[in-house]
Amino acid sequence: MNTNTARKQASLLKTEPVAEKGTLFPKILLGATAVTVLASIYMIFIFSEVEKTMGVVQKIFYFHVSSAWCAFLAFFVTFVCSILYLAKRKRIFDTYAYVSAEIGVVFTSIVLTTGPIWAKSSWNTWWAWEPRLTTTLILWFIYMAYIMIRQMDGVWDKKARLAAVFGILGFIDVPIVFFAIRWWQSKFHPIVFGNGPSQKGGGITHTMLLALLVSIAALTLLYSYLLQKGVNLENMRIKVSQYKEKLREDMEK
Amino acid sequence: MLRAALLLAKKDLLSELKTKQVLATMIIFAGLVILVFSFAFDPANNTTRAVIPGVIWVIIVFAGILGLNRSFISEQRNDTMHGLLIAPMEASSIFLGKFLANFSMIMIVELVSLPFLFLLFDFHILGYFPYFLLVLVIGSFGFISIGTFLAALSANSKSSEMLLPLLLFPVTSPILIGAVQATRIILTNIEKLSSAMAWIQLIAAYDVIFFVLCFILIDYVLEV
Amino acid sequence: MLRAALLLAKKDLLSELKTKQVLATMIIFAGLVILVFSFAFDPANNTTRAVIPGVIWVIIVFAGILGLNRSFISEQRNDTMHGLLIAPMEASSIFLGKFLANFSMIMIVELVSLPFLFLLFDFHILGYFPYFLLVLVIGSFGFISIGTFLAALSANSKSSEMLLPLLLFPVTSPILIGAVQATRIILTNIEKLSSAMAWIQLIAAYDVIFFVLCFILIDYVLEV
Amino acid sequence: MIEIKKLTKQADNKLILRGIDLSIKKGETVAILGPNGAGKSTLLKVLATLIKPSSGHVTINGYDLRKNQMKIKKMMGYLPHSSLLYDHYSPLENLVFFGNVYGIKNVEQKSIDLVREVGLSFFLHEPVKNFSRGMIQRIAIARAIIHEPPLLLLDEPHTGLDQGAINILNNVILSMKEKGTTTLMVTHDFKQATELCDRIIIIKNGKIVDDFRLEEKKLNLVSEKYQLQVEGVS
Amino acid sequence: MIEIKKLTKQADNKLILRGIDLSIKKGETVAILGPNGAGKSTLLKVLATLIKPSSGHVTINGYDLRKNQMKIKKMMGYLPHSSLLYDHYSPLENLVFFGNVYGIKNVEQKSIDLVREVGLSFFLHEPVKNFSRGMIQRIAIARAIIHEPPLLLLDEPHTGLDQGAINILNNVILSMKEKGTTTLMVTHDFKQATELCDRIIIIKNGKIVDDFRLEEKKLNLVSEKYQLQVEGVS
Ligand code: HEM
Ligand SMILES: Nc1ncnc2c1ncn2[C@@H]1O[C@H](COP(=O)(O)OP(=O)(O)OP(=O)(O)O)[C@@H](O)[C@H]1O
Ligand SMILES: Nc1ncnc2c1ncn2[C@@H]1O[C@H](COP(=O)(O)OP(=O)(O)OP(=O)(O)O)[C@@H](O)[C@H]1O
Ligand SMILES: [Mg+2]
Ligand SMILES: [Mg+2]
Repeated sequence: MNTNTARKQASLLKTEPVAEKGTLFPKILLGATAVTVLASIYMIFIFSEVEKTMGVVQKIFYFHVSSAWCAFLAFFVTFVCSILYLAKRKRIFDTYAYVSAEIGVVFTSIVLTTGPIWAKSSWNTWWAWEPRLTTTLILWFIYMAYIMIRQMDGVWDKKARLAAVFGILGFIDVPIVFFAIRWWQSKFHPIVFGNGPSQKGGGITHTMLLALLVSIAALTLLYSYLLQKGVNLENMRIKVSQYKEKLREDMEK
Repeated sequence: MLRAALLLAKKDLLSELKTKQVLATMIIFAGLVILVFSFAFDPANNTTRAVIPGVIWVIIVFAGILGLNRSFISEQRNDTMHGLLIAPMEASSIFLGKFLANFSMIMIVELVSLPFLFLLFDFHILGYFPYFLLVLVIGSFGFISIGTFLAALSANSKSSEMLLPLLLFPVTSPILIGAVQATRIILTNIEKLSSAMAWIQLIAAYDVIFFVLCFILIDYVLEV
Repeated sequence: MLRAALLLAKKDLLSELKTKQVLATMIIFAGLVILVFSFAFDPANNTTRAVIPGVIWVIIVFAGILGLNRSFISEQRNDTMHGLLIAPMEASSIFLGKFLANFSMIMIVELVSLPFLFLLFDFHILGYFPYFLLVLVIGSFGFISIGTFLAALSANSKSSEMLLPLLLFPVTSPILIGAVQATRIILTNIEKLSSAMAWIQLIAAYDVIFFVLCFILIDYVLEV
Repeated sequence: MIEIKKLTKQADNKLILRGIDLSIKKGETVAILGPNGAGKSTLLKVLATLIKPSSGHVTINGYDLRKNQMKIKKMMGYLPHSSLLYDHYSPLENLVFFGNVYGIKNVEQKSIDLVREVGLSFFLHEPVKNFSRGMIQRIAIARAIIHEPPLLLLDEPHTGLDQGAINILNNVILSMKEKGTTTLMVTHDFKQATELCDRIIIIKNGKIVDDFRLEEKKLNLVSEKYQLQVEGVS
Repeated sequence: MIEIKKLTKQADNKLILRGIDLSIKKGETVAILGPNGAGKSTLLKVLATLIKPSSGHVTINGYDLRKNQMKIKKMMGYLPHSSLLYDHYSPLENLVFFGNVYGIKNVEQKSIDLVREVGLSFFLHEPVKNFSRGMIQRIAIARAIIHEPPLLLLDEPHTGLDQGAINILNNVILSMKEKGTTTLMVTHDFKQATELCDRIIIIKNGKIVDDFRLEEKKLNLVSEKYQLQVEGVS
């Protein structure tokens, strides 16, 4: 499933605006994304200094943290759109919620792969049953379940309704992931932002902070680009099936 | 609203009393789990004690799912669910009624199977019994309330039996983690009672948040 | 006879496969079950390792019950079971078809979930793998064949609904006990392989006897 | 009693109801005719609050269908295709349960009376699952009218009934009509429609194609009009 | 074709069929009438090998019902109250599955033809669960006749069908009759019974109380006889 969405994403990037015409906005978004991504790569690998204890592996940090942030953002968008859908019953909210959740799952998967890679070199183990890691894994499962609801059989509004309900319920895990290390005084996972009980690890310098901010910006832009693109694609699919139905109806007469 | 919920719960429990199917499955499954674990571990061996909290919650979770699955699927025959939906009762009454029925069932299962477990593993918990009971009750409460809600949700699907665990496990995992930890502390390490209480508070908070949420959202789930 | 059985199995599996969700569902399901066990039993702790043989069989039994229940209950909607009964196929074909479908499903579940389990609990079983596989296959075979038979029985005989759970566990318990024991010996105590083989022989004998019995008796079960 | 304006219902992209405008006065008995798959049952389900319309506006007795569901549910008796009965329960238990749900008084006695009225006193305590189709339909009818609703929605109520039961049902409908009950009845049986109803609606392809009053009970008129509208459909 | 001797069926202590003697010749079209709960469906179920009789002797086409079930099953088409269709499958998939089960050749084409014949070509690939009652009944009829059985057992086949579909069904029955098919049809609809059948059987309380041929298609005769026998029953 995960590879599936990833592939879809890849093809999204490749198949350029064949069908999509119209506003300038997506192009600007694409341009901005490209620029910031390049900038962040520069910042990460050349501008910022190498961390003292961990060395080059620490560079994962930028991808790790910024994709985590993007995942949170994506799920937040799903959450908000789910509420809006239940209130307004407009299909567009549902589409946004769905696409955003899919992208969020991809970002969570990135966190769940970069994390262990990092962990192997710094904690010398791939995985530990530690609050943040566990809750992140749970988060991934929750949104996989969300996607499974979308795959149910039935008319779209039923699926949209049920998925929206689950999108609201499931979001509760996001703050839990965020606060996990702050509540449970994790031995492993470092805290950088805010003041947790054990202010260790991290050791972030100005250049690193800057690089981090730029890479977060880059990934956020990438996220909005993907979201916009995915929603377009989904809308197209809906339209095609509407035309199909219309054709069939005409045939029926 | 409460009246309707009680009516519904009564109906479910009565029909369960008639057929005894679900309860029997749950209890026997619980017995089986205990049996399997008593093979895996020598009950006399002291180190294996550490497993017991886990076994308790494995029983509750899996037996619970068997019951939850049935709870809404049984309303599909003759579309009796529609009968409830067109009746002048709120969706939340239906949720509450089903919740009460499921909760009493799981309580019966616990009541029957846990003494058996303790007997087998020769466990004495008299002193901390109220705490243990508290953990059991609020843990099951959270698990079953979320479970009832998600069972209603997944009943819409063709393969609801498979979908329910998929939805339920991740959402309830904080409760389960908390409950296992709290149980472990209470049963084996009572000195750290304060940290058990922290877990219990966490579960309680989670319970309350989700119960309220489910109560609000069930309206949207039970539209046809 | 085999043709009809294959048709039936194909139909059951296809209706699962149609949505193409099965495998995804199963993988996630397996992952979640293991997640629950990892909450319940600390994977880092060495003593809890001993749980694994038990966990394996609890997974099989639990997933098995979900599948078995479905297998015949799904034929109740619109009385499609009657459609099979009035068709020119023998009762034993129906049994065989259902058995094949259930068996393939449980095998998929095992195939998906067990590697996860071993990975997670960091278990190495390379050397004895064939034996382990053997236990799995014949254990599941027995459990599913008896389970299919009893599910048919309990789904069909209208008055005796409580039969599946009440009969399934007692009847299959020799298989389950044997399987857990054999698995444990193979996974943790390979020197005693001969005693594991004794268990395996026991299971195999039980399998054969019951499979033949089920084959003969299914005619009587599938009368309406 | 019922005001329907521009009601549409869409399932995915398929339009099931395509703009229904209908107004039914209190006390009317209306038959809904139409070919298979025309959307009759769907219309009834919308009125029974079982499915949400995609667009349009419905008020029943002045209450908005979206906002005042509780009020509407209380005054509505709905008899769908399926029986809505619990298989393991006896007729008495079923009726008592539903009676309680509707909050009516003296449930037990009332249920017993109803079961007697539909002619199944002998089976009062037997589980419904052993019943024959007609017997189930009788109990389902009893279930739908147990709270004496001022609005009846009947979906092919004569299905599976024998001659005796058809008479019972018709008498029930007529006597409720005298008490002022409004009845909507989907049926394929022109004879019953003519006998019972004073207004006929023909639905085809999700639209109302004909709507006329039936002053004299003339069977021919109905089948003529039906033929005219539905001709060449299936 | 069918020889029934002293057939009884008991469920628990309740006698459902109390000694049925009946002999039906090849090619006959027989209507079975009777009040609700008389045992009509039970009789059909016994003939369809779905339930075992408690006592008595039944042969179909010379084959003993107890011993030669396989042969009987092959030549029998049975349409009960429920549709026997898989909800999640489309009409085509359902028919292909059952066609394969009966081992007929060229299943796919045959199924498509049948679906067209019952007027649902447009719904060939949609899952049955979204269908309306009449549409489901049409597919159920197609399912029952897919293997062109020489013996048809129909339990209230006209349920839920609209006028067009009733005509289709009647034509199917009549054309199969011409090919020599024997048909047993349970119904509550005297009109269809008179139109289609050349022999009427009235069952009451698990016994055959009347059995007459219908030389001219006279509706009055049937209802008179029915009234006479069933009078005062419900
Ligand atoms: C093994 C799997 C891992 C997972 C699933 C994981 C998950 C996460 C998540 C979800 C966040 C975002 C939360 C937030 O921004 O507050 C995060 C942040 C972070 N992670 Fe990880 N992580 C893993 C491994 C690691 C490792 C090995 C390290 C370094 C030793 C690490 C260091 C950090 C740091 C420094 C942050 C920013 C922390 C903050 O201030 O919140 N992570 N991780
Ligand atoms: N959930 C759904 N998805 C797709 N189509 C649907 C759904 N529900 C109903 N339909 C379609 O809507 C149409 C109308 O169905 P409805 O049950 O209202 O017909 P009806 O007029 O009651 O017919 P009948 O006389 O056969 O009972 C049918 O063609 C059916 O296939
Ligand atoms: N398993 C059973 N246990 C007890 N009674 C049963 C059982 N099955 C059927 N009956 C009874 O047998 C009687 C005959 O049922 P059957 O379905 O044959 O009636 P029918 O003639 O088809 O009636 P209808 O016209 O309503 O379809 C009913 O009174 C029913 O209650
Ligand atoms: Mg209808
Ligand atoms: Mg009948």
